[in-house]
Amino acid sequence: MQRYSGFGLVKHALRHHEDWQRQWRNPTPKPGYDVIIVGGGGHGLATAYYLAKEHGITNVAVLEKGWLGGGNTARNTTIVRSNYLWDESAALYEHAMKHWEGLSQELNYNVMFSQRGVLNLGHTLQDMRDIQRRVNANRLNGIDGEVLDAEGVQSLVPIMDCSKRARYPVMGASWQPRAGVARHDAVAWGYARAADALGVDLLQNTEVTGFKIRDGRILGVHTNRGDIEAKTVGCVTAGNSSVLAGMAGLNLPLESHPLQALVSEPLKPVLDTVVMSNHVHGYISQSDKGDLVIGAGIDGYNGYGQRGSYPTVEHTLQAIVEMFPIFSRVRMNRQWGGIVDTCPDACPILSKTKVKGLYFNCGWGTGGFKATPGSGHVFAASLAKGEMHPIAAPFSIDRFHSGALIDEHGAAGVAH
Amino acid sequence: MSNTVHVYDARADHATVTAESPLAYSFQRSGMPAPGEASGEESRAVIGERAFLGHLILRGGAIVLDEALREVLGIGLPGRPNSLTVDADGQRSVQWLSPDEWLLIVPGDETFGLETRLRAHLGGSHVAIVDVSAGQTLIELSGEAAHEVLMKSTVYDVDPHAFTVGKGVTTLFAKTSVILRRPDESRWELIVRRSFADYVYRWLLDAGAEYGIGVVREDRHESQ
Amino acid sequence: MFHIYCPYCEEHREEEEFHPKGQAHIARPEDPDACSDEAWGDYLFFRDNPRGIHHEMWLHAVGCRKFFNITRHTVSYEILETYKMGEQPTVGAEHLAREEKTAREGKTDSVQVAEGGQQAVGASDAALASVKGAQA
Amino acid sequence: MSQTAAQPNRLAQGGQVDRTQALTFTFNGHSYTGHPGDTLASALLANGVDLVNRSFKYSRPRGIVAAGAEEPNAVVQLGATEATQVPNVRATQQALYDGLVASSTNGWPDVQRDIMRWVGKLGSPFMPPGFYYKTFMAPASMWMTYEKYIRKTAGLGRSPTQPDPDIYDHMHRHCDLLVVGAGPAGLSAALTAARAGARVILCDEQETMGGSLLDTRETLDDRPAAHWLQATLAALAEYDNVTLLPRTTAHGYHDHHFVTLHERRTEHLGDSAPSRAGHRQSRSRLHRVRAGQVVLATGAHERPLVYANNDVPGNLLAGAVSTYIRRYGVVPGRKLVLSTSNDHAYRAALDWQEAGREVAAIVDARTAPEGDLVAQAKAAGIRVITGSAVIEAKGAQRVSSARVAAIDVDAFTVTGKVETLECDTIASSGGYSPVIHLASHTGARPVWSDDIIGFVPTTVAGVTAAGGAHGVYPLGEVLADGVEAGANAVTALGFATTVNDADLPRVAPRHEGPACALFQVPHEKATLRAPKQFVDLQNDVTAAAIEVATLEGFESIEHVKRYTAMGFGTDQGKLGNINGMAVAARCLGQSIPETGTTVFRPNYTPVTFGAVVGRHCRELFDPERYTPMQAWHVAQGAEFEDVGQWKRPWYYPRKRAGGELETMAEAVARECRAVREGVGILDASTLGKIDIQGPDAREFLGRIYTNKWQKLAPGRVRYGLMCGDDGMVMDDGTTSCLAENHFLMTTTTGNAAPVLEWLELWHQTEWPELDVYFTSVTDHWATMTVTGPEARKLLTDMTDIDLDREAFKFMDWREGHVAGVPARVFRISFTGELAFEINVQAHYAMHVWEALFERGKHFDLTPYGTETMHVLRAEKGFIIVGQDTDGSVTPEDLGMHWAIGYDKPFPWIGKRALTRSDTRRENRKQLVGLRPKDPSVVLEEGAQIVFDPNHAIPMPMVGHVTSSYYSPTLESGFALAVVKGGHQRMGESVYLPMADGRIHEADIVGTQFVDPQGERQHV
Repeated sequence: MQRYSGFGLVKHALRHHEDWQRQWRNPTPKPGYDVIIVGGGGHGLATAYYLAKEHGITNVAVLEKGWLGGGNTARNTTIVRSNYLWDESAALYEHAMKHWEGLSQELNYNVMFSQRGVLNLGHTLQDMRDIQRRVNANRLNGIDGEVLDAEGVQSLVPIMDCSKRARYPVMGASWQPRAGVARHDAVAWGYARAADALGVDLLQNTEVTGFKIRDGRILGVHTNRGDIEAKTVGCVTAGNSSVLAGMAGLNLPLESHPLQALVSEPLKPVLDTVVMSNHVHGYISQSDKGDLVIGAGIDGYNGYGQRGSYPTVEHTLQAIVEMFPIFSRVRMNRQWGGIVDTCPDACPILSKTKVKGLYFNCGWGTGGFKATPGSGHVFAASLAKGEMHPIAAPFSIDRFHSGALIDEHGAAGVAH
Repeated sequence: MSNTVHVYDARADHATVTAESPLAYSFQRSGMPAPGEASGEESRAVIGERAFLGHLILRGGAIVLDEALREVLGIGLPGRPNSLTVDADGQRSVQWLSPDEWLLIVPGDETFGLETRLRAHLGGSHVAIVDVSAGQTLIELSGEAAHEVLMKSTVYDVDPHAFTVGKGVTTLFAKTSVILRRPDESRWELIVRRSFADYVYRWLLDAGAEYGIGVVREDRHESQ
Repeated sequence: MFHIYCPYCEEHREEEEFHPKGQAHIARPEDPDACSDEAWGDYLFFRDNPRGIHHEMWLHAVGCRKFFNITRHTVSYEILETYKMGEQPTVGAEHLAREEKTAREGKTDSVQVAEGGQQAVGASDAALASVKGAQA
Repeated sequence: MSQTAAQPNRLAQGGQVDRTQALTFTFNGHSYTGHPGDTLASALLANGVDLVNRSFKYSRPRGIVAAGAEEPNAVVQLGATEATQVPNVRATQQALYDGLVASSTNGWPDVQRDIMRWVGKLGSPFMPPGFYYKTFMAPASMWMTYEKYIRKTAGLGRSPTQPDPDIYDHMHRHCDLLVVGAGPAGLSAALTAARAGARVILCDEQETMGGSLLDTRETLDDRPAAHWLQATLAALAEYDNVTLLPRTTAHGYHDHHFVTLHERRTEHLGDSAPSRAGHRQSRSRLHRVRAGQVVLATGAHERPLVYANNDVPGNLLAGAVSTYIRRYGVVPGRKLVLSTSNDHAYRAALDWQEAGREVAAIVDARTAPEGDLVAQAKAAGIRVITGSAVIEAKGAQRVSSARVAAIDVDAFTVTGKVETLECDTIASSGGYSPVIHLASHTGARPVWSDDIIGFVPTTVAGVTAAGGAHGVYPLGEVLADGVEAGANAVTALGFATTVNDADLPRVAPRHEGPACALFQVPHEKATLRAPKQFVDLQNDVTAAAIEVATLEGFESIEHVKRYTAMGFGTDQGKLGNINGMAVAARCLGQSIPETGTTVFRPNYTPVTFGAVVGRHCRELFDPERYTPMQAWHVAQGAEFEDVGQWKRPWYYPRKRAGGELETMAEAVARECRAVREGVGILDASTLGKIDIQGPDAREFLGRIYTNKWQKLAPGRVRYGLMCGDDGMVMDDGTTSCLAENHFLMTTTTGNAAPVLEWLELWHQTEWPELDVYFTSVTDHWATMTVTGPEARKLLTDMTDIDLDREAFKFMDWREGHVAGVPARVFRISFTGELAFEINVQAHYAMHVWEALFERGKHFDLTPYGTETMHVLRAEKGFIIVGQDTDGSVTPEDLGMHWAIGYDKPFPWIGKRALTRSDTRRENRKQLVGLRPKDPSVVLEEGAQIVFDPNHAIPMPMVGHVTSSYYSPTLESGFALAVVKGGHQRMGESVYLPMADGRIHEADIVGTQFVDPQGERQHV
């Protein structure tokens, strides 16, 4: 792998950038692999990378029907935080957070993980109780965070209206300083390049059309480029997981919903942290390029159309202008939608299935991006060992029958 | 009257008890610009509250309710969705709200008598009649720009050619719901929930500002 | 934003008046006590999530307050029919097949679509699952 | 014509500006003049301002390129005051007004002397695409510092720092046909539909309707096109079924023909919307249009050619040159070279020459151009160089010459000797891209057409493209296409139309020769070594960058776009995307359709947040719901708590002796004591109230509540607990039996609407056979709770109801009068004290409330708010759903087995879930009371509970505090909490480690702290 550095850039500049290497190969599919990962988004690519890196399993293919990182990885608002309420999810997201710190160096790819801090605002007494509960739990779980009052919020974000004038005045917030944002595309590309360098075959434009299953055991997949064999298959296809599960005769407790986001035109730096509000329902950060990146909520209906309904965007901008009246004259450049697979308890599924050797990693709902490294890491370990990693174990499909849900609606209720 | 239901005349004697309309606080707080006052020109939109009317919700089968209503009130139940029937002197109306729900509006002091007589006619039929008079109020809207004020406020098609006289719908109004109806060529009526009335009033003043919206005062002592 | 025909109001209304309420035709088990934990979990949490024809329940929340059903395509968002509570859909799997053909011809985005015939298990079940609501 | 001296590029005549009026404006601190009818861009060009901005990445000087929405460079900061700043305004779309103040968004200390240009110049070789992914990684700790500087150099304009002085609004519109674009196609479509009687909306983004007719050289009925245009607009204005919306951009196309239009109502008048007739008007208005059919007559955007240094000021689109000359009377230079791949662009040279300026040459990539315009140019004596192109522009801050050479388009090589032509302006045209954005907003993918060398929209039911929007360019065909589109659209809606060709104006036939497909122009040097050839001017994306991206394995066009940032600017790639795809296709050795297609998402052009928000801001952001006693609470100086949309009095601080207000703790302590020792009153009107009637009402209640309802007699009240079918508590409240078939249910304030919907859901979908009706009466009844040991005494003389404790027992209700008003009075208690809940029609609430206070003077009747209510109920162990529960708590977890009808015949909602393995699990978190060892401690709500405070992090947590207060009655802090296996742990100690390092210790106790036998409420 060609190593990236400032010095390398100078060398390439002198050669007119004529000899840059491919960041990943474009291989032809082999007849079989040790492990097949279905889905070339951030989670799938991370899984492949950790399989090769940590478990020495390099005979791995990632099958992607379109282009790498083209699903929700390319469509989210890039927030990274780990201040989840319940022990199980806190462990999972903090595991991811630890990988985020140092990820650029590990991958030799600058994923621009910017630890600028995330504020979750509280506007009611109950919001503040929930915030205290969550931050107290975070602290005892070893996750950074503090509870701020309105003044504390105001001093962090001077441009926000924290006055009593607001319809729902800001009463305080939870503040996680280690949280922040990252460059979404770079995460996919960085994992892709590193996985490729370790020998993983990244097969783009390769669409899984069915599974080869015999006697309850996975043997491989059918694709538009022919059959490919593997005794271990991990499906990491976000919004399309139900469709894929259906091909294996499985049913998942998922609904795929549109999740919308939008950006303003690029502005000079004006907002230095990430601000999220469940109550007035909007969240906002400013990208390095200067766009205000704004997330809306999910639409209530099922949809695979990568678009949602206009009122959702309207409500979001109402919330943003309520919090930031100075943005009224700023202009909205572009909006888009992703397809998020939501679970009834707002927590993901990392699970074995009734089909031996077939695993699913899905149900991340609105919060998958931030988990990318952790999800890939524990999923890779689970595929490698044939047993779910202890951090992944509570996220089994079984919980929907036993009733042992991990109800994170409080922590994940707003899309992010 | 069936004793299986608690039929209760909770209307007080307005001669001895001070009644406050749902918009009383709003008039005091946000003011009541008289028509023509704001812009110096004639108001192109005018609103006014018609307070203390009797509002009854009727639930049940259309056929039995229609029969009873014809007997008791002399007007039939509108059977078509989104339609409104008004009696000859314009004081009593009944509006379709859903396949088994109608809104009856009558002069306030007729409310209990009407409910009693309806129940008597309906006998043992499975119906519900609920007095919601104090839970909502009626705002009249008129003027040449009335439908423009509505276009700013509701997603429903209020083009006077599309929203013809005799139509009535439940729909969104800004961020609340209203019952919107057109009893005659010159007027629209908005029926709003009491707790949202202040919001609707402030919205109307704001949305109507460019038409020089004015508010007409109702005779507060007339209780009908 | 959808334009939805309310079968009770008998006219099209804006989506903002409605709330989606998930998959249609979910019947509560007659005898819950006789249900296994698995059956009860299925009833509570497991829903069809088809990429294609979906039967779903909506509420005309700001309107007649009636629940009713919609058959809708989850990619094109086209509403194929609306029908009252207690009625059965008339549009189902054959539309799915037709729409998928359209999708393969590039009219919708390229996210993968279940194709029949190639796999050991799968697409036909998925197609069936998407109209299972009709039997419930 | 005194202005012309000051405006060196303004022609003495021609165009549609009003030269009799001068408008003064300021750009980058310099004062200029222009005229009504100008855009900021045309006025800048008239004044000879070449340099309008610095580019984003390389800080290169940039000038105006286009005349419309596709402009990438002339993006300016607008606004004379801080509050009226608007970032990133396209000068080509901003009408000039007197006093306009604008400045470049980049460049320090100014756009001329910009310091960053040195960084750009020296650094650009080291800034290939994605360079930031490859560096700034060491040392890791420095990234946040690097990022700070990266952010500073990025961005365009700046946000205002003060709130917007303007207002915005919405109009909801409905029509049969929406026509987007009022050029020849849109006008004829609208006219056709209007004649058929359809409701038509015609919108156009420009200051003036007319589209290409505003600057065309062609005639209609042998007269200048303006005549037909004015007549047609006048005719349309006559129809009352037509709405004309100029200055209105259709920016978003949503499902089922819902289209959003942004009307700029006052942006041509000033920074801030002027008031009119004494009232404010909205600065802009967003029209939310539901259309039956849509005709997209959005025209086409010209594509520039991609050649070296094509970004130096003085490089313009050919069509823009014509527009500036013919529409604004401005020639943006002295000497022109035109580089083209098609006939149509020739008009720029003809217009230029007719304006009296010199045309150095027309350079045509085709070897044998042959259309009428070509002949005209030759006849006019203009030199036409065929088979060639401008391969490079020369000049620093303005074009000084063009390097022209013969090229082989297919081989992508320069084949001839380079000739340098002196000039100050290079106009280029690489053909036209239909404006298909709106057609693909709902997911339809455009398809490539070799015939028109561009993408055309695919068919979407109900949407018809007309004219240039689908590649029909000759004027006569465009007009006919519009008529057909309009007729087809309204016919589909059932209107009868008569299409009569005689209606169409006569257009002189014109022969146009075929265009050639040229995107990137070859250079003598290979792309990676040639001077920069810009594809996306706003994001500084070059052909070389695209080539590098493909070298690095970015092969999907989506990857190329993302890696290079092509098309991510505020122009969203209107000029560059097709050229970029062509460059990528060339590098990958494939065709454009093989390389991919391009989809668009809203918005077509950016839209002000304020306009999207409309009136839903400030005081109207969200409804405030008031009880009938709101005026009284405000007058008493109550502090309010937001509960859902309701404003509820939180507490009533009184003035202390010194005149200062009580603290919240003081006020709450006083209010608590009043209730426990005297009498207090609460406005409980916000509680949800549902009237339930029908012979099956009782059966229904039994199914929906966990407890039993069969034996509740008229006159009696019962507490009920409601679960979801997952067994988790979702609401609670009392329900009264008003008569055998008649009940009044109460719900929590926040759940009033959800509970009513819940009842309807089960009734409508599962149990339609039950005869029962539900009606919300929340707003009809005002509720006031009079509670405390003195409550009976206070009420005795005010009511005709027998208040005797035997005649009117706890959990009874009675009908009668209070203060002369018919009332239902309920003997229920949420405080644990003697309590009467009085319900009267809301009209009389203030009458009764004030009467109670009049009478209450003798008892020091104390109003109390929600905080005191919470303390008092917690002292009694009464839960608040949503505070003591969180969706994961069963009735059993709450210790409320007494409210569970395990043996009810119907399997009620929630029952089955209580026997799932996880709900049967021991060690579930269960509701208990906590008494801090130190009575002065009030535990933090949300504090986590542990058994072993010395355990290492992560420390196992066993529960948390749900409610915690100081009790003036107990003179101690106390709390409700959930603790694992808590019901079996009475008397055990738990620990609460806090953020400040303190560890509180508390005992697990029962949940009833005051009057555990419940005697006080029975007195």
